[in-house]
Amino acid sequence: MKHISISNQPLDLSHCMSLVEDHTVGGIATFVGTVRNHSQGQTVIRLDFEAYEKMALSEMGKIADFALEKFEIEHIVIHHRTGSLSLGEIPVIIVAAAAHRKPAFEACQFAIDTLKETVPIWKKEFFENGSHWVSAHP
Amino acid sequence: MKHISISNQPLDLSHCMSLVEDHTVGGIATFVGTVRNHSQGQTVIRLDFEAYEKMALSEMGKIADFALEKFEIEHIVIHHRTGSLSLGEIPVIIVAAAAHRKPAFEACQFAIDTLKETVPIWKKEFFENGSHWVSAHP
Amino acid sequence: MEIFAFGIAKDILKTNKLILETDGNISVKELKIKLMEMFPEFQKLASLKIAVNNEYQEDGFEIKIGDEVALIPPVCGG
Amino acid sequence: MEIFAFGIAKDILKTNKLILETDGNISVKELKIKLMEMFPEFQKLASLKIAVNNEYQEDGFEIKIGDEVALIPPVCGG
Repeated sequence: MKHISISNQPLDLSHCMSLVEDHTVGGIATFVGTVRNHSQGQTVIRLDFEAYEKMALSEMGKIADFALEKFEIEHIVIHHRTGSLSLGEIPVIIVAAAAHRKPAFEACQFAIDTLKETVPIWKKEFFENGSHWVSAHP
Repeated sequence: MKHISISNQPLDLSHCMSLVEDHTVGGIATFVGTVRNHSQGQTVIRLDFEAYEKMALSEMGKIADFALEKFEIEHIVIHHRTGSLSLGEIPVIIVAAAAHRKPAFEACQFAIDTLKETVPIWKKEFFENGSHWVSAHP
Repeated sequence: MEIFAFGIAKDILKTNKLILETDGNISVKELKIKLMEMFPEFQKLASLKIAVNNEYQEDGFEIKIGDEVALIPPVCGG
Repeated sequence: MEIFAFGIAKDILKTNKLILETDGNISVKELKIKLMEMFPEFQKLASLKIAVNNEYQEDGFEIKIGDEVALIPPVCGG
């Protein structure tokens, strides 16, 4: 099963874990992104995330479908947050559940790596004296 | 920081996540083991875990120290449960927190792989018509 | 043609929806060239992709009247 | 010498603590041979390691009076 969502409300790891509860599952790998206080030597105050929501959900769904097909996993959750996030808040949660741990890890890493490449979501970093869209310029 | 524990009480992922809260952290990889209902074609009813507790804590500490040294991570949590576990219950939680996701994943996988090789903990599987110590015989 | 813009593309256009006059159909490549002429800031981006009806499309793709078109500057989720 | 046993080793010995008479010090290898003679079931295990004072020790290690000795059959945590 895949569970995809984009929300401007705080993400909840316990909820994501409950979505993959299943007695055939023996290993659950997760990735939780958090807003950290530094980026390329500058002090970060907050991050804003903006999504092209319809397309982002579609691309997240493609990642989940591909992961379910390519790796021996039973369930995958991809939840992304939008809006303004403070330090320590969670922009993204990935959960991959499988009978065995190796495919769970592989699917989880594949999902976060691909999400960062293909899903139309943008991140603006706010520093003490300015802001910029991350990765926009070479 | 490392956080190591062996307990006969239910493990709590939210608690483990709270141990690595830190504004320098941008990515948290976790592995949660769960008791699944089948093993090599047989239906599992429950698992018993037994630990040589002092030595197991020492070996888990070595894994954590090595992970903190080898990978660029800030924190690692290794919690293991003992006693009798029902389907869906959690024998082990690993949490690795880092500025970046790659070392977090590497440390998390290293920790669970090594735990299964070196930490003196034993698992007895109970089926409908019998039980056995897992991996005891070739 | 209505074109949705996100992230830095929205800042460059100073709007999240650009109305562009076109003579009938236009390819993704033609659209990119037109935008980079009108808004040279787009030339400085690490990349600029075009999505049509929620799918990335290559340069040769023909955009039709009524398609949902969006400008996708470098993404950075997670 | 007191020897702690866990997992299937406990089942084989039918106790979690074996008292073994030894003439002074004994090596890890000598201990293993002695145990496999006394309890042939140990020969069927995938492996049998010896921990002394909470550390795995190789065959050549000399166990001293008062050391904490434990039998470590194949581990299977997680």
